[in-house]
Amino acid sequence: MKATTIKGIAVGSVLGLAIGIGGYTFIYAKGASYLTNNSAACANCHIMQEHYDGWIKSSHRSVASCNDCHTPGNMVGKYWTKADNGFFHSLAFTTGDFPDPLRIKPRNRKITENACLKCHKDIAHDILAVGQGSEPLSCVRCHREVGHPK
Amino acid sequence: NIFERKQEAKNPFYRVVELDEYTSDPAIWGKNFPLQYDDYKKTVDQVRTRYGGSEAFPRTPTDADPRSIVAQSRLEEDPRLKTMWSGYAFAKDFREERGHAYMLDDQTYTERQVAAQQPGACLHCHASVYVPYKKLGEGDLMKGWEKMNKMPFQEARQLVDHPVACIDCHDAETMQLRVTRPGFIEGIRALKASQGVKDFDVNKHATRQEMRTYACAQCHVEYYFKGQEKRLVYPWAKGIKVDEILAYYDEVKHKDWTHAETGAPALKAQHPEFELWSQGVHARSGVACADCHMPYKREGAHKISDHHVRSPLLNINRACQTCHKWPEEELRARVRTNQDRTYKMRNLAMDALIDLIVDIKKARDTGKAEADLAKAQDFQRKAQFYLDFIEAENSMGFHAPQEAVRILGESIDFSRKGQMSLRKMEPPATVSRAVN
Amino acid sequence: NIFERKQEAKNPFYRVVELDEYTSDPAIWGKNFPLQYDDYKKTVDQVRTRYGGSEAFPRTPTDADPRSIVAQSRLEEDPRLKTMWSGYAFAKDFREERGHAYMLDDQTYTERQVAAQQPGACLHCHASVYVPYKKLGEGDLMKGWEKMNKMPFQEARQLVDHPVACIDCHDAETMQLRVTRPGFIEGIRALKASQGVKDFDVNKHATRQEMRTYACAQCHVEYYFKGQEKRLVYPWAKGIKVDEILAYYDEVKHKDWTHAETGAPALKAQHPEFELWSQGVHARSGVACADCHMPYKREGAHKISDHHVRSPLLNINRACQTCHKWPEEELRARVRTNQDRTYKMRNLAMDALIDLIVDIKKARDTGKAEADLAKAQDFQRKAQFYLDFIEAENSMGFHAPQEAVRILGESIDFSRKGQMSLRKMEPPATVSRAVN
Ligand code: HEC
Ligand code: HEC
Ligand code: HEC
Ligand code: HEC
Ligand code: HEC
Ligand code: HEC
Ligand code: HEC
Ligand code: HEC
Ligand code: HEC
Ligand code: HEC
Ligand code: HEC
Ligand code: HEC
Ligand code: HEC
Ligand code: HEC
Ligand SMILES: [Ca+2]
Ligand SMILES: [Ca+2]
Repeated sequence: MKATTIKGIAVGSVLGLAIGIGGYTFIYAKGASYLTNNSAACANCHIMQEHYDGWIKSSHRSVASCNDCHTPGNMVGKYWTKADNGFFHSLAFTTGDFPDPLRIKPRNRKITENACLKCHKDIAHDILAVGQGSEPLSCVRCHREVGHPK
Repeated sequence: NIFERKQEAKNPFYRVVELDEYTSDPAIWGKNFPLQYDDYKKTVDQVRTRYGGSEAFPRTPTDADPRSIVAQSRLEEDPRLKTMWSGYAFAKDFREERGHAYMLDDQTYTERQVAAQQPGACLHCHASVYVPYKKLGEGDLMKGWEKMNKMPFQEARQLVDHPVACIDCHDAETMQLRVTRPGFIEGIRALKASQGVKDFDVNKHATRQEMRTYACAQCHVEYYFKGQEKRLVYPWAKGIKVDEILAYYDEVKHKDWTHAETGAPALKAQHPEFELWSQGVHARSGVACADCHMPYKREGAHKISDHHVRSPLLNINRACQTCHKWPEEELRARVRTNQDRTYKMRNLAMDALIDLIVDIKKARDTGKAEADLAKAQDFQRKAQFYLDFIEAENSMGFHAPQEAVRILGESIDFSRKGQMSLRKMEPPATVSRAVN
Repeated sequence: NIFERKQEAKNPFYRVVELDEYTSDPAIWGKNFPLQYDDYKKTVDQVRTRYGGSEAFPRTPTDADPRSIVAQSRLEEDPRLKTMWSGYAFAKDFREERGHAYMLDDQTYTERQVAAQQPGACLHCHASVYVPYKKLGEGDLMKGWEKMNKMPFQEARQLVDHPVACIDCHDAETMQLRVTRPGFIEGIRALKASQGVKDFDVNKHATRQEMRTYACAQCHVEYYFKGQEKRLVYPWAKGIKVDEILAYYDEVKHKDWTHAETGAPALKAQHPEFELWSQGVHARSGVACADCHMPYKREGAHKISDHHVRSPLLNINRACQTCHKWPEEELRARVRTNQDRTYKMRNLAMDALIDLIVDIKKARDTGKAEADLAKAQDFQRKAQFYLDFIEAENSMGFHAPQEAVRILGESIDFSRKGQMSLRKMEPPATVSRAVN
């Protein structure tokens, strides 16, 4: 057999393994819960428990679910993000390979910043209207705790 | 009702009148932006906090000074200031600063105008000069500025008629923040250059968040007038820390005045809010002046910046509590703790400086040659500038608590070393008498 | 965060062995709590940070001192310390402190033991004394403590065999935190009394969050040995600020030693971590020692406290980022900024103190009467204690940045005033020569 094919098999099987494990957890941990809007579902992972607990105490518990703030508005993006987070979170959860305390990733942070505007565009209109060029105004800079009060 | 609110929010910038590069009267801008204008007018309010705000003192108007109300005199609160600034106009009149609405009158009528002939350069930070500069420079801001700088104050004063106004901070078309002050445009460029950033153009390169600080840093900074041109210069070419600013003044051999009692070539620091803030943890965290002094407020369906610029301690709820979930009283106490510590050190540093001034004066009276006083005088120059850097800064240390106290501690060391340079160990015999 | 607490509370304790009031060997506790025990053992690690941690220096063991590795000598890093402590055991040997695992050996073999006969009271903070105290006092902790205090160190040393262990911080049954140190039990009661709280019983009245600090404050505090009984006393009867502690020492006329070169009745400050922390914004915010030095870490399903007690800068992610969402590098830089400022002032204060010591020595050599030196000596006592309060404190100012620099600033003023009390203005003639 050629070295390359061996490599190929090796890589392949590693990948497969990864997907396997990730997929396993995805199901085991009701990864499908990513596809629902039920916030409690996110807490199927104890790793999410703290954030769930925080959300329960937040001003938003009765008005915004996890997904409202952590997934983009449009359908496609929404489910892609869920799949993305769902799969990688599942994988990370299984391998235990993630920062502790958790830190939101730039991409998800952007999604969340935009999420604010899904509901607060009107009230924020004036302060957004004078934005310096393309640079967006960060809401989270001041409202970091709206979803998860300390 | 919600529906109306939403309608209102749809077109916040609904324009009743057209605004252009030459509209300086805020009342006209107010027609388009009544919410901001109403708050802007509130800067006439005078409320005192322990170390900030201001107190309204009634006075009988005179022809020379028609003001019927002024802020408390800092010189009366602490007479040591007169000794500290002896021979300089500040020893004649220095008051607690108050709201923006008063900036033009307070500058026009301060006795410092009588004590010395002041240049048109003063107006850079006390009036709406954007339009006047452009007119004077036939469309060229910088040219107009250079012209006004060297005029006598009274002559230049005729060319302006508003305190800082909308057009000084905003682009009339987009309403975006814009730096209009030549002094800052050149100052920040020099500062960035010292940090390795070439040709910094603040209106092109600054982020929105930075502009929320720069809008204020146009005026709330240390400055001096350079040469006969009376060019307004912000001394940041070597950096923005007190040590770097002093190094700059030493290099260009600048002095603001000669101390009347000691002959020391002294420097007066003035409102280095931007400089001190830049050394604090809020600056590191990207918290801008406007975040605390113009916090967002809700007005109906609008969320706007509170244009009633004032002490955040009069507005803790909006100024601090979005970021700090502590009770209002606790936040006030934290500021107070930082300020009281700074105030205690400020007083120790002031005592030390006065001791030095008294010593140098004594030495002179006993006929000591000026040459032999040079060392002590230089220590006075240093001690005075460091102390004044915090004394003149208006947050009583809050903007950078540790740095403020560090600067005062060094001031004490300078003053005492100055005294030491005039004293020597006593011969045993005379000791007991001399100890004091 | 209460809910989080509830969660941990659920942590199952698999009791493999029974623990009781007399089980002092941590290895046995380790059978029930292997995770905590494994981390606890890691305190043998030596890693250096700019101002903290510790560096491992190999040495050839001797009969007198069998240690093959010690931490760097602070005396060699800064010889001025020898002058500052001249005549006191600390001038013989003073090293950077390291992990808990070394506490008993480092105390037993420090040359300070050779320089002076030390009492059993020393062991209060360097060994697992809970069981030994109880045995010595036939069940009565306080009695046993009083007995051990006055024994010669070497005799008392025979009664202990572990550095601080599980039983010193935990109740063997409930695993709850418990204060076992008589010195702290009495000290905190005196402190609370000074604040108007009567009969404070720390083990009854302290909240859980307070206990997360008190567990450490049992040892990381300033102290002295009172009278012939060598009773270990924490000088907090007038309060916990440096000024209040000095006032207490002055009142009870205590001195730690007489300065060899100046004869000043000096005071040595020692590791006032709890005292300085209490003046900072973290204390105000209810942030406990354990929050930063024993942060929670996730072990599988539940969180445990990291028993590898060490510098948080070696563990920023867990120690800081739970509360501060800044990048690790930024957080390190913030600490560094606070520490560098403190270090700069610490050096200025040290120079000033050395200048004073040299002056007093000169005055003595020129045969000046002790009585005439009293004033200068008292200034040395003050300056020394204030400087030492920050020098001996181990966070290089981080625990309360502004307060640390305030204290150093006052120290400078004391030293310089002391020099002044020995000098007088010179007659004009001699000036130029004498200026230095
Ligand atoms: C109202 C908006 C909002 C809601 C609802 C919300 N979050 Fe968040 N969440 C945020 C914001 C904002 C951040 C970023 C915080 C920061 O940047 O410090 C965040 C961060 C996070 C993080 C990353 C940890 C961190 O601090 O960076 C996790 C995990 C998380 N959220 C999970 C959840 C879960 C699970 C739910 C539902 C139970 C939820 N969020 C509901 C706004 C929200
Ligand atoms: C399969 C278990 C699991 C479930 C279910 C889960 N999470 Fe997570 N989540 C994780 C893990 C593991 C991480 C850490 C991933 C990392 O940081 O690499 C994480 C991190 C996050 C982060 C911060 C890190 C980032 O990627 O930005 C956010 C935000 C988040 N989750 C939101 C959610 C939301 C919203 C839900 C529900 C729709 C949810 N999670 C459900 C396991 C899960
Ligand atoms: C799904 C809709 C929705 C999303 C997404 C959302 N909010 Fe809200 N938010 C609301 C509603 C509705 C209220 C009013 C709740 C109330 O009055 O208690 C509210 C209230 C608030 C408040 C006032 C109460 C408080 O907590 O101070 C703030 C501030 C706020 N939101 C900021 C944000 C920010 C920042 C984000 C994004 C990180 C965000 N919101 C995302 C719907 C949303
Ligand atoms: C510089 C700090 C800051 C930033 C940035 C900021 N806010 Fe706010 N926000 C505030 C303050 C302060 C208040 C309280 C206003 C009041 O109490 O009148 C507030 C109030 C609100 C409210 C509640 C209004 C009400 O009373 O119902 C909402 C919703 C809100 N902000 C959303 C946002 C959104 C969306 C963004 C980003 C586009 C944002 N904020 C950015 C400081 C900020
Ligand atoms: C984190 C909040 C915060 C930031 C950011 C901040 N300040 Fe302040 N400022 C304060 C506080 C608090 C005081 C003390 C007010 C008092 O004592 O009443 C103060 C005082 C002042 C004063 C004196 C006010 C008075 O009432 O006399 C001025 C002027 C000032 N700041 C200007 C600035 C400028 C210019 C900047 C930016 C370079 C700035 N501040 C940034 C909080 C802030
Ligand atoms: C054109 C110059 C200029 C600009 C721009 C400017 N200020 Fe001022 N500011 C002044 C002057 C002058 C005074 C003192 C007025 C007086 O005492 O009559 C003052 C006073 C103040 C005070 C003291 C109010 C009081 O009650 O004591 C605060 C606070 C303040 N400014 C903050 C700011 C902030 C924040 C900004 C930016 C948003 C800003 N300033 C922009 C010149 C300026
Ligand atoms: C670089 C900007 C700047 C320049 C130039 C400037 N000022 Fe000011 N001035 C300020 C600021 C900011 C304040 C408010 C803060 C303070 O008072 O410390 C102020 C306050 C004042 C006050 C009120 C408080 C007091 O000192 O009694 C007077 C009067 C005053 N200035 C006069 C003058 C005169 C006269 C000149 C020219 C010699 C001048 N100013 C030049 C920025 C400036
Ligand atoms: C001393 C500087 C200064 C002056 C003078 C000033 N503003 Fe502003 N203004 C600001 C700042 C800072 C912001 C916040 C801009 C941002 O966040 O980008 C702002 C924001 C605004 C906005 C955007 C919506 C909001 O409230 O955030 C409007 C509209 C506005 N100002 C109108 C006015 C009008 C009208 C006047 C005159 C009556 C005026 N401003 C005077 C500094 C100023
Ligand atoms: C936009 C956010 C924001 C605003 C507004 C703000 N702060 Fe802060 N503050 C911070 C951050 C960030 C820190 C640094 C500590 C941290 O990272 O949590 C801090 C630190 C502090 C500290 C501790 C540091 C020190 O200098 O002692 C105090 C006290 C404080 N703030 C008081 C205030 C007060 C009072 C106000 C209002 C006048 C205020 N802050 C407004 C974000 C803010
Ligand atoms: C907010 C976090 C925080 C809190 C709370 C805190 N510390 Fe610290 N501590 C630090 C930091 C940061 C350092 C500096 C470490 C360094 O320089 O390597 C430090 C240094 C120390 C050191 C020296 C460590 C070494 O490596 O040499 C000791 C001992 C210490 N702290 C004890 C305490 C005690 C006792 C308390 C409670 C009374 C306490 N700390 C509270 C953060 C904290
Ligand atoms: C029984 C007394 C005692 C108790 C209780 C105690 N310490 Fe210590 N600690 C010491 C001694 C002694 C040393 C120095 C050991 C040495 O240098 O040999 C030390 C060293 C340290 C160091 C320095 C480590 C290094 O690498 O430099 C830190 C950090 C520390 N302790 C923190 C704490 C914290 C946090 C607590 C409470 C959770 C605590 N200590 C409880 C006595 C104690
Ligand atoms: C009140 C508690 C306490 C008492 C009593 C105490 N120590 Fe310590 N000791 C500590 C702490 C905490 C440290 C670590 C912090 C430090 O080194 O500053 C330490 C560190 C040390 C160190 C290592 C660092 C150095 O100084 O070289 C030695 C050696 C030491 N102590 C010896 C002694 C001796 C000898 C005595 C009795 C005269 C004694 N200790 C009494 C708490 C105490
Ligand atoms: C210097 C003090 C100290 C020593 C010594 C100590 N611990 Fe702890 N321990 C703590 C603190 C502080 C906590 C946190 C307690 C709380 O939050 O109430 C803790 C918590 C615990 C917990 C509860 C779960 C957790 O991790 O938070 C266990 C179990 C534990 N320790 C076991 C031990 C064992 C076993 C030893 C000896 C090998 C030991 N401890 C030595 C201070 C100490
Ligand atoms: C349990 C929460 C918590 C932990 C853990 C914590 N901090 Fe803080 N920190 C705070 C709070 C609260 C403030 C005060 C400002 C505020 O209220 O936001 C603060 C303020 C600060 C400040 C500004 C005040 C000052 O003294 O300059 C710095 C810097 C800082 N923290 C650094 C750290 C570092 C480094 C660590 C880890 C070694 C740490 N903190 C751990 C909560 C925490
Ligand atoms: Ca004022
Ligand atoms: Ca150490």
